[in-house]
Amino acid sequence: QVSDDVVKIGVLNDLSGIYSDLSGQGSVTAARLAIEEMGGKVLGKPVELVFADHQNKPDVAANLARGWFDQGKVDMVTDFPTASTALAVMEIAKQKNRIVMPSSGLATAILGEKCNALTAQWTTNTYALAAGTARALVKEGKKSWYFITADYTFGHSLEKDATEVINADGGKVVGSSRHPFPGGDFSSFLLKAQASGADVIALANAGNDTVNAIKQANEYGITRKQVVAPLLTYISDVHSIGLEKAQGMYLSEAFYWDFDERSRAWSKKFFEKQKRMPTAAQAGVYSATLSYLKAVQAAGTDEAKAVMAQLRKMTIDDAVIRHGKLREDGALVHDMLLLQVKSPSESKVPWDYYKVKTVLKGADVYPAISPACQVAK
Amino acid sequence: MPTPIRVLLALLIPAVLVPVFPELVYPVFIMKVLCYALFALAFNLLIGFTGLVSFGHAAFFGWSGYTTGILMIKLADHGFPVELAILAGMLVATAIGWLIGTLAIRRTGIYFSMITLALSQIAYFLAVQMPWTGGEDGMQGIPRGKLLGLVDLSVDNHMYYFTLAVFVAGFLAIHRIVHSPFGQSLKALRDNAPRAVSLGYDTDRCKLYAFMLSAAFTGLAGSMKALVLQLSALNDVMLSTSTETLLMTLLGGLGTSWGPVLGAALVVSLQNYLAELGGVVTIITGLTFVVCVSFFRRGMVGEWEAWLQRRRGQRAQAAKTHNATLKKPVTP
Amino acid sequence: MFDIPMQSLMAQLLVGLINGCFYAVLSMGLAIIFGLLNIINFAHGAQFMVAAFLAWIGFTQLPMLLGPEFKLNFWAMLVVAPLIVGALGVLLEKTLLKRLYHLDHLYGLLLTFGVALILEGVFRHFYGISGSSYDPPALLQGGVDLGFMFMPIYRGFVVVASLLICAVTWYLFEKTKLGALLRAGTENPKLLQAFGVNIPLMITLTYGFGVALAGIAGVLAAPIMQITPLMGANLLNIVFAVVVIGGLGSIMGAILTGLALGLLEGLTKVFYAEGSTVVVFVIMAVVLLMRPAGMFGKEK
Amino acid sequence: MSDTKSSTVLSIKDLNAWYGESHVLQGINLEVKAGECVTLLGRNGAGRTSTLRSILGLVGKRTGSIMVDGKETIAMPPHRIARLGLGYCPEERGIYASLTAEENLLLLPKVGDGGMSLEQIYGMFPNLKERAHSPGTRLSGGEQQMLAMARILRTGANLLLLDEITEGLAPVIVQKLGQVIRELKARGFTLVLVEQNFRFAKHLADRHYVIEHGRVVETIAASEVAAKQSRLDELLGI
Amino acid sequence: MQPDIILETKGLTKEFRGFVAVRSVDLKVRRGSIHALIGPNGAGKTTVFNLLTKFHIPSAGSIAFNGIDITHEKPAQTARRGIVRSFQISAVFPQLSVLENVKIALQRKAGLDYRFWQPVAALHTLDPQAMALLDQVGLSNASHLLAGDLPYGRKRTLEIATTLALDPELLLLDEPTQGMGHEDVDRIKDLIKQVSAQRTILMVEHNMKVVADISDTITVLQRGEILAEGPYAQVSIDPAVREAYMGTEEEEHV
Ligand SMILES: Nc1ncnc2c1ncn2[C@@H]1O[C@H](COP(=O)(O)OP(=O)(O)OP(=O)(O)O)[C@@H](O)[C@H]1O
Ligand SMILES: Nc1ncnc2c1ncn2[C@@H]1O[C@H](COP(=O)(O)OP(=O)(O)OP(=O)(O)O)[C@@H](O)[C@H]1O
Ligand SMILES: [Mg+2]
Ligand SMILES: [Mg+2]
Repeated sequence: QVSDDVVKIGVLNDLSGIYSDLSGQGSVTAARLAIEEMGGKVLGKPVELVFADHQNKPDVAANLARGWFDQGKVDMVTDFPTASTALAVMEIAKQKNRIVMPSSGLATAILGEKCNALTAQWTTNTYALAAGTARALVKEGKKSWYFITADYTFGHSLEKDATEVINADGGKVVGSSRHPFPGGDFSSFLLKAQASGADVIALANAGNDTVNAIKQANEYGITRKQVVAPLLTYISDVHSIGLEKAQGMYLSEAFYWDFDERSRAWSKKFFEKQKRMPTAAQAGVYSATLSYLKAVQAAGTDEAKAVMAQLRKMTIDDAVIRHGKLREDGALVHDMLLLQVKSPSESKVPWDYYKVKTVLKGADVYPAISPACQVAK
Repeated sequence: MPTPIRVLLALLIPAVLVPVFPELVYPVFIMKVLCYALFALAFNLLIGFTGLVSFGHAAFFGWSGYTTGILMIKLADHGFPVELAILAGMLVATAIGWLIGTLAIRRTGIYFSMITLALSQIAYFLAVQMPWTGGEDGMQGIPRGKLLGLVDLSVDNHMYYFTLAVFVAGFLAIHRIVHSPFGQSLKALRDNAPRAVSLGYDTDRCKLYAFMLSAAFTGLAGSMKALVLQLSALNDVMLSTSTETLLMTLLGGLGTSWGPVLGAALVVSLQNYLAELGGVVTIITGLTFVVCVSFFRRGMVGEWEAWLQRRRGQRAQAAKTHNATLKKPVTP
Repeated sequence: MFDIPMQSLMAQLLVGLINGCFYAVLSMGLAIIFGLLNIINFAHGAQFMVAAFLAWIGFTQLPMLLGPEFKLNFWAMLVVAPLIVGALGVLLEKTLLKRLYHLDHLYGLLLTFGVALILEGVFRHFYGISGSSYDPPALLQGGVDLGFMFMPIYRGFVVVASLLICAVTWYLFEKTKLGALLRAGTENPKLLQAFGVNIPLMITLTYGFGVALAGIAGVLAAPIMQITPLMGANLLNIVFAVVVIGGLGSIMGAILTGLALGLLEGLTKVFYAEGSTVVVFVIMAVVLLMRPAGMFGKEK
Repeated sequence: MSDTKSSTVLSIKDLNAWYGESHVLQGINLEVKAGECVTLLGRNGAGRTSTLRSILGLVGKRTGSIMVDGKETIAMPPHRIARLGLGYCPEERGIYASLTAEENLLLLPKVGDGGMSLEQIYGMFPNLKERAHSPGTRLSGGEQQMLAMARILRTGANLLLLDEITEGLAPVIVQKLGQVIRELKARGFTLVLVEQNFRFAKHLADRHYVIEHGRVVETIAASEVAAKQSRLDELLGI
Repeated sequence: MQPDIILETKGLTKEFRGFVAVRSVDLKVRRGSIHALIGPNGAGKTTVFNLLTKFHIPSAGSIAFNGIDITHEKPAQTARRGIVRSFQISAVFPQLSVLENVKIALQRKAGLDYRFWQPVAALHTLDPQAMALLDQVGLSNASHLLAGDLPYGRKRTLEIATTLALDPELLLLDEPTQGMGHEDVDRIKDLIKQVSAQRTILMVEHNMKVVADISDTITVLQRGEILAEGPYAQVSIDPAVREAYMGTEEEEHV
């Protein structure tokens, strides 16, 4: 019941561009670790791995995925650091009856109007990240917010999601600036944010933009009076900002390597191969691959619908994801971490960057199922 | 029969057989190649025959894709014919071509390139800002519709033959334009503009027409790409799409009939088959530019033709391959 | 729209000026290169990036590799890094660019574009994409309160340093014998060579100098911007626009337009932030339509 | 400069030159000894300017032999040729528009010893001193012509190639230039003059070369001018 | 009836950033004549041509062609009216064949220049006419060669054939014999004489032999201004002209 007598996993992400540090080769390593953990076989058939660079271009992603599905015997594709590539491949996977498990593709659009039954947005999404951080900070009394938002869909969606939570919890948004992507210099926006007197300056952007904004916020002495809260930050970003400048920041993550014994043990294996600690996106690829293979094993087939049904039945609990349940709309609802960046003196070993403030229950941070999602009805 | 047409006929046989042996070459891949080849041919129509280097062609490519995409997404269920959607894409591209062309055509050389660059950045900005383009998420799941209301194009093989037919038609049309009285006018203009003017040629108008024709075929390529891949996205409108096409054209041979096609096939394959290499691809692309510009300015087809002619020792013919390199413009 | 208080407007203008300084230094280098070589140096951004990386390597990597006594501080790097990238530029000119002078502009542009891709690819391969950062020297850390804004000292330093570099370059090119030679060379290189001036050497050195200017900008930018392989590519489009608006080849044009566009971009960020990148191109299109050779350029 | 009048400063053998495809020089032969003044005569388009430009390596392609002070220069780049001590006053004057008159004057690098000082030059051309700070091309045609002459006197060049220096100048200035040339000759400079104005050249030159269609068709020593007057008239289309 | 004066300029002036290249030139060209424009280098001859063909915009003055003011027309428009020029530096289309060169002119005249939907074969109808023109200038045996491969003199010949293809009323020739050997010069001279039968010719020429032999009227320019005008016999003895251009054998009056 295994198609083509092989179970094949595809990692499709950015190996060369601006997202290559948070996903890239590390995700491939993570997937490999998952396959090794299954002994390289399910249902007595070999498990194989392919990977490719989609250059963040949906047409390249679509073409690669199509080729994988039609000719390469690939059963499941994971990662996708940009929503456009994830959405493009989901569309094809639906036609070809294959599974897509975005790990770094965080757009809530994947769960909304564009949702389909063969997609599992594994690691987290913009809403969960924004909601986690926003909720925690508003609770601490940081009521007024200013957004510096990338003028791109993911930026807008981070801002929108966070705003929803802020308003719901009694905070308020006093202003926002939308910057072109990529940004480069954030001084203007930071000064406006500073002038607004908001308690929190939320950064609804990603990658180098976030890093630059944080560096420059330090330069202008903003971090001393206001809280800077990046809504989408990977450990690789903090690594490149350095603790000196990042210290004290709050952020949400689906995974932190130093969370507990299990996460540490797995991360150590990853570190040996990659010489870096895994980002949540990379860890998510591991979890997605592992869970997929387990589901194939349990379902006794690699037929997509059967595997998805199996995944929905399981409770996901591994070195990365805790208390995870896959919902109808494709969201994997699981525990999230609210983290605070350590000061340089608190950091004892390399990559010792975060204090875990709270574990946020999935139900508290994941959005309700979108009415736009037809599958879930 | 002219050589390029003979080559086309010869290649048509394996091309027709592709869907029969999908294990050998993947039809969707070939379709993508065909779309980009058409794009490069259209681009070549401008650069190869007028010497104008446009950095704005992505605007035509992207916006025609958006146009076809949105029409099909919104109206395909209501029986909107796919042919009209393609035509609309071409029209939009031609209209943008007219707009950019009118502004840019009065300048030459580097200024022409820079104006097209500026205007295409504006086209990109609009694509980000307009809600219906889907921003950086793009449009997915564009329905392919039914050809003439009969043939279901969502079947890859049907789409394949349709794309092939469009490509052949596009190739022939461009071949015809190049070898038409207007094509002669363009050649004369490129060869010696002041002289052409003194013979009564209206340079600006000729160039504008060439620009719009090039935009129209770029639009056709963009619309077809949107249908083939069933998506349209921001990167189609980006500057890098224009430079990539420039690379294809240069690699294959500026001003040659088959150069752009070969270049497109090579670059698209590189994207597909070197996808595992990741970052190295950038370095390879860069090296290709450097090597090509330094040593093979005529591109693959151009060098090949030059070699053939050198072998035949036809000095008279050899001059023709100058086509493949841009000269400094002649001034009065 | 006009509810923006005067004070914060001042602050925004100052910030715009700081960016304008980078634009000015970068576009000045491009303008110098175009003036004499007739080449649009697409590698300018990559060369800027390489210098920033060199600064960072000298500061953090060398001591790790060779021992702490090899740590090169900011001031040393401000000299060393531009010299290295300048030398690389000379190498590039000597080997590849000089073969293209008789051809259309396009080829120089494509070649340097290829070089840019290679440099970006190589640095990405070795240092990844998220980049690293580099602190300003201790002397320039911290900031002063100007009343209407908190001004990081380093940024102030950048403004002063850039304006100084612009002034020195301008003086060198407009007011000295060397400058006279360069200007004459731009006008009629062949004749000048017939008077005994070694034009090929002058061209090589000019390219090296233009590239070194990008290098200085790179070192100056290192403590402000994240040092990533793409840091230059992102800036380059705007810098092109500056050079074209200023008038290809005009040094004064590059300086003034750089500063002016920095200010304008700053203002756009206040009123319509989304459009702050595109505004430069709108202006470029408008300027070129009215003055085909740019604000300060002469049409050939 | 050399005091042995016999040493050959410039010796051209079978010089051919092309502008693109137009074959403008088709075998020029001539020889100039130190301290001599020779002229190249001929009709418009005969190839006199091209001969000078070929000496400096400014034409598209050239073949043959050009020896300057005994050194073969046919394969040298222009700046190396110039540094053998050549000074060139081009037909189109070649004043740099972006430089002031004085900058133009000081621009050229030294190519030999014993160039004139700025004071000497201003002494010779007082007009230039007056206009020292105006942009080079704002000077009147005659002033530009003087400037073009003056600037090569500063460089220490001792072989001067002068192309149509009297072109478009008022008679008084022409006279003045005549004096300058005589003075230069007296100082030992070697001069090659290209002239339309035979009246001007006649009294200055030791020898005349008449060029037609890129070839030297007649060599006339100063002493033979009277004898060969009719031949000369015919050649120059007078 | 056509007016006797085909081309007339009044006060034609061209200034290049402060430098006046052509100053207040009143030029009258009689229909059916060969009119030569001579003068020292830089006198402004080419500039006058550029003004007449609209490659430069006059700073002042007017140009009338057949009594119609064409001062503000575009170059292509003027060409379509029947003023066609050749260039000082050979101007053929080097990458087209000799026949195609001529047909480029013919197709423009036939209004086929924008036909992008027709095959080149549509131009075959122009072949006889083109061949006839080539025959007239003695190039018919070279019709299939690339123009770029022709020897210099024959390029100039081709240029004249191409110009003739437009059947211009007024033909402007800028140094038609420049850079040519003796035989070529004579051939071109005869050709000019021959084609002048049905049209007017205005030419810039340094070769006095050509000028003396075929021109009806000569205008001498100096420093942008008209110095003298008249038939060769008259102009050539004009002391001012001898002084400025042709040179004189008189003793120098120092
Ligand atoms: N740059 C050039 N390109 C093509 N042909 C040229 C060029 N310069 C000169 N010629 C041609 O070469 C020939 C010789 O020109 P040259 O300037 O040497 O003549 P000349 O004897 O100095 O006459 P004059 O200065 O009076 O015109 C002429 O036919 C001229 O038109
Ligand atoms: N575009 C221009 N800008 C500035 N000056 C110019 C321009 N074109 C011509 N000139 C100047 O105008 C004057 C007349 O030039 P023109 O070419 O008309 O001379 P010409 O009589 O044709 O000379 P020749 O016999 O050398 O061809 C020259 O001094 C020239 O330098
Ligand atoms: Mg001359
Ligand atoms: Mg002329």
